[in-house]
Amino acid sequence: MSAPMVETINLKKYFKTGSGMLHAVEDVNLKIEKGKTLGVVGESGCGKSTLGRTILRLQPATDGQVLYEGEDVLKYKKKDMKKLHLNMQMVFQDPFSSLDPRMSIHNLIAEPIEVCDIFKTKKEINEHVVRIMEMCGLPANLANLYPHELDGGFRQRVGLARAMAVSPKFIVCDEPVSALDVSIQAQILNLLMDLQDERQLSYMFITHDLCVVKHISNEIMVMYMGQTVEYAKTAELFAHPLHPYTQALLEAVPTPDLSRRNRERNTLKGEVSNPINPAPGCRFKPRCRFADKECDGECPLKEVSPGHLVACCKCG
Amino acid sequence: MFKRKKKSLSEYSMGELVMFRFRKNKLAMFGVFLLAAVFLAVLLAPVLSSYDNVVQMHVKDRFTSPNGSYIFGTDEFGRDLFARVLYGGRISLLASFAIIGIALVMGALIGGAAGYFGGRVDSVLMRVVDMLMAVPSTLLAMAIITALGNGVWKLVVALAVSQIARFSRIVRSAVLTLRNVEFIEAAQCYGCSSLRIIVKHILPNGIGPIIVSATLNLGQTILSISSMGYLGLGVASPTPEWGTIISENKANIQAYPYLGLIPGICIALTVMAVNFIGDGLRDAFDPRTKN
Amino acid sequence: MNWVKYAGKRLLMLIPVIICVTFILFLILSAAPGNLARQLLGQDATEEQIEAKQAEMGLDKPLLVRYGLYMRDVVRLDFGESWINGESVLERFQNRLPYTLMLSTLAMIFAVAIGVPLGIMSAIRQYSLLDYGTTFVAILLFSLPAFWLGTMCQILFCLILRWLPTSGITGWKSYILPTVILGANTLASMIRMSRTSMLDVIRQDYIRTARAKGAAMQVVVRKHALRNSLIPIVTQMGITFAGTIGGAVVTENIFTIPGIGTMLLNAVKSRDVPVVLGTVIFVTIIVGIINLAVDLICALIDPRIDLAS
Amino acid sequence: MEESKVSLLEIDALTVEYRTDDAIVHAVNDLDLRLDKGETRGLVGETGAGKTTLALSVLRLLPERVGHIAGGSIRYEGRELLQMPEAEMLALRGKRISMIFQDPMTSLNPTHTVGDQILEVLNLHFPEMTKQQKEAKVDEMMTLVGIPPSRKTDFPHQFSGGMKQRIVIAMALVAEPELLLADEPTTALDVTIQAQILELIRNLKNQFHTAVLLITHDLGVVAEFCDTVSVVYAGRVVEYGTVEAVFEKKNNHPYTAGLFGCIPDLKDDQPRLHPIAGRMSDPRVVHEGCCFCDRCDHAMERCKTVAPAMHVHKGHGIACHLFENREDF
Repeated sequence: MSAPMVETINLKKYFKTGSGMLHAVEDVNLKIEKGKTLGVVGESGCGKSTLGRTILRLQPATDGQVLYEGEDVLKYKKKDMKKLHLNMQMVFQDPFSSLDPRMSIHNLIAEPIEVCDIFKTKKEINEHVVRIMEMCGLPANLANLYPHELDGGFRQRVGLARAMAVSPKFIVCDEPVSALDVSIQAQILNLLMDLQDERQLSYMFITHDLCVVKHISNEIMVMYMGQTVEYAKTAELFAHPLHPYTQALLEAVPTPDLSRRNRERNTLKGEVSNPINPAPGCRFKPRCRFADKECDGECPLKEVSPGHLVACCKCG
Repeated sequence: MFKRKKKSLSEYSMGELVMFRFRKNKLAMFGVFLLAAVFLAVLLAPVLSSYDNVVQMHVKDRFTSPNGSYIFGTDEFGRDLFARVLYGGRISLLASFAIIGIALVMGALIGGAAGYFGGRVDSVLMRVVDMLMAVPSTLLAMAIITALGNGVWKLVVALAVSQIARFSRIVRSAVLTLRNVEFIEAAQCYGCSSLRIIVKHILPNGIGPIIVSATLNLGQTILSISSMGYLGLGVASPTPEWGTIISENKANIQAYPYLGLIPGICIALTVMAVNFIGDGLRDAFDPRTKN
Repeated sequence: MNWVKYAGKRLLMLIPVIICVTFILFLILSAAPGNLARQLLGQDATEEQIEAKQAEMGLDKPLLVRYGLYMRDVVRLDFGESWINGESVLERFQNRLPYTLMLSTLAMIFAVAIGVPLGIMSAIRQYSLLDYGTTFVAILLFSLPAFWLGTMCQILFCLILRWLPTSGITGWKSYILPTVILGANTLASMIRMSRTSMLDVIRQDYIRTARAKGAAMQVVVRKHALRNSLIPIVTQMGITFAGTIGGAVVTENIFTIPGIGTMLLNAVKSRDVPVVLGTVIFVTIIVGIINLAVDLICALIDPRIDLAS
Repeated sequence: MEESKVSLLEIDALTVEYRTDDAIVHAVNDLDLRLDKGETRGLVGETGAGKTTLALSVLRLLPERVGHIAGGSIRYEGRELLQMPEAEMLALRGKRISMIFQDPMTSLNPTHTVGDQILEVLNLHFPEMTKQQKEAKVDEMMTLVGIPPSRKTDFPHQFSGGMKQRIVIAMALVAEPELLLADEPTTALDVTIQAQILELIRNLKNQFHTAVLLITHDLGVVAEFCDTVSVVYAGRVVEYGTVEAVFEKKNNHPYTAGLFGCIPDLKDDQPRLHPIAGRMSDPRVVHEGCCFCDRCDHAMERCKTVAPAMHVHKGHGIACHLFENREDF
């Protein structure tokens, strides 16, 4: 196996709040190979978006490392940051608020190229914008329109085109399809996969939707209250979900599938709370039906079968 | 679907859309028309009447009611009210714009820095702003006048300073609402500098509410200026100003109502025009407030 | 008692505000151009007289020392004497405060009692004749200068019609016109605020929920919308009250009411620094207390506000 | 389905428009819908399909001045709702027909305690009950939705999103209505909470024999929760039937089939999804033919000019020319 494209080592992100330290991301270790997709799944507030933003240095990390092709990007000085911007980009969730409403589609896509000084002349920039738009399935006649004139699907294509404009090798996709209707969602997912095949892109795909993540990912990381609870190859995870939380998630997903219609449901009780000054031990314990005294101790992520990691002292 | 055959409503840029909605607002357009008329009259004051008429006393023509030669009549010294109102308007309007301009620039610097940089910068600056806000602005202005003494430009400074805190707040909240919007994060993602983000993204998007409150405050500032003039602070006689014109004629209004009505209506119409424009801009920038 | 603790904390926080405000004002007032003593004594005063006057006023000492001395006196509730007539600032203030407070409170009650119902009604009957009429009145009142309105009304009602006393305070009738004039601008802002607030609230989801429960629109407005729409209105009331005290300067001047406004105006004109300084401190404290009261009322209306944090 | 029987809710040829300054938006066009007592029907469609408008029309709570019912009829137990005096409508809303809105965060009044908000329904519709009886009923209802009655003096902001939706459900069902309109009740919630809420609605509707019209964009929710389903596109029902018939995925309207193709499957691997081409049709344009024809792979010349009729076979209706004269679905 070659060296991973992106890797994090014990990445931590804490926020100070009125009532204590919020452990939004706790000791996350992940590896993403070239041309592969890591799906990050979890419910709202589990720290998945914060993780993506911390990797891209949109928020300062509390501790840990983010390696891009072996280099720690968190140690980059201001002058090195361009390397990060050229290689690592992001696609945002909300196709409405992620595009500056006062810029035309052309300018939105051209701005990263200008800022990063990729081309010298206006002509080159314009040609590049046209290329990128075509690549992302945007008709050329949209170039002079403004975001509010487009529907969600086209806007999300513009968001993707803006990220693609600097030809990055790694893209963090933060719930890029959850604000879209299903028919549009499928178009965007296909586009993402086509681009990946063409250009050997690596994705970190953040979502709460298990169907989507299964479709697009090679590996999946399940997060709960800032921690990784399970990490495995996609097929393996769906075939043998080990962590009780992963199992509950899989059981809860409604699917348009008659065979699951009359299954026995073990609905998860309780709700997620904020990981503010969390006690050591399993954070899922209060909602877990298997929990007992043993779960108060440390529950590190351990490898139960090759490439399948679980943080639960009840399994493996 | 996307061909530009003829411009339908959905094919305007945000700026054009704002102008479109503004132009559709009849009251706002009336305000623009009115204010333009006032401006034109005031600008053309030297053409319409000469400055000599402002101070020249035609003792014979004391208390002449409005007629052909004296459009607005004359006061107790036989001075031409029309000339005084025109030249007075120059001072009132110029001073008001200067006040709003100063307060806006200072407020934008303070509020912008506080909102964009956040953290310690924000808390220190906002502490100061809170201090200033604790004193009613009229009182603050009067205290500053006590120190500086009388004079138009001293009055401008006093009233501008008393408004800085308010504008800082407005700018800060405009910046704060944009600070965490995803397109700002996207700009950081491809390495936009702070300056470029402020100039290219935050300013064009945040300017709407700031312009609106500046306009609405302009109306109140015109009132403040003339109130101060009326109270004898700021502009000294014989220099005319809308407020001083009313106060110097106060004793004669009962007998000669036009001396009070004309300058009063001038102030009211100007302020109303500005308020119409402000309301129109508010609805145009944020159509949700209307319906 | 959460709110007692909160009120105490807020009042304590007024102290640093007062200290800073006085310091800034002290700086500004000391930076005043021209020799104040000469100005006070007139052109033909001798150098000795001026020096003696300066020593009397304490102007010969360095700024910080003067500030320290002043604050020491303030703590002892001694706000100094007027430079013009030597009267105690505190005493004068105490004599004049009731008039201004009475006037401001009446104006506020006038504005709220008329403006809030009107604004709310016009929001509920949006696009009705009432709505257009009310909005027009609000715009008109917002655009009319108070000093002009006051002067004209005084001439009409007091001099021509002789319904009301012209000036001074000679009984309850003396308050009618000043109240209306001082309250006019506040009335306009109350109408606008109530209307906007109510329009905003009746568009909320929970209003639709309440209607889906089977409550008639009037009931929904009374039980659900009113209370929620009051929150921004009360906040606005606090802001305008401070403005009303400022506006009292004009109104008191027109109707020659012996309140703080006329006192301050005279002090500003004669550059009577101790009086100006004292008045600003007093009014800042009063406004601080009003804002505190407003916040407490808001907490009472809105359960989401937690005074403890 | 016996056509002669009077259903609980019958909507015929309903047409609703939003008239704004700029344009007329045709939100619901010629829509038909039936709902029987105790039935759970899923109303499925994408953004702008007119689902919420339909529910608001039933309660006659369309936004004033803007929303207009341009035609059709809505009958509840055989009585026409569109002509009913407002006073009678008031007695119906909240007692016989109640509604759950999408966003639990904003659908509760922030300045009233949750207990009072549930109690209000009883105060409005059951004046004969004593105060104690009402209080007891509120406690019972809160227990049923899984919130300790001791929290009834708390305010909405003290609850999480899932808990708020439980309170909204308690409010909607405390009068034991015959019909519940649930407008995307779980869209704003996380997956595990969504499962809790759906289970709760399922249990309560069985307990109170309430018919449910579940409005959703999620075909998965329909498959797991509903008995019957109506698929709406551009304000029209394009397909209806039992969940079994529709989700068998053998005979479907091209739009429904397209929706199925867009959803990644949890069980099978598919390399690519099959999205529906194009975009949602513009609701400001009135269609002469089939509203789906410009996105449809099977569109024929006729589709552009002739609106397809609903072809029904064994209670499974499909509005598409492809199914004309077919007896085998």
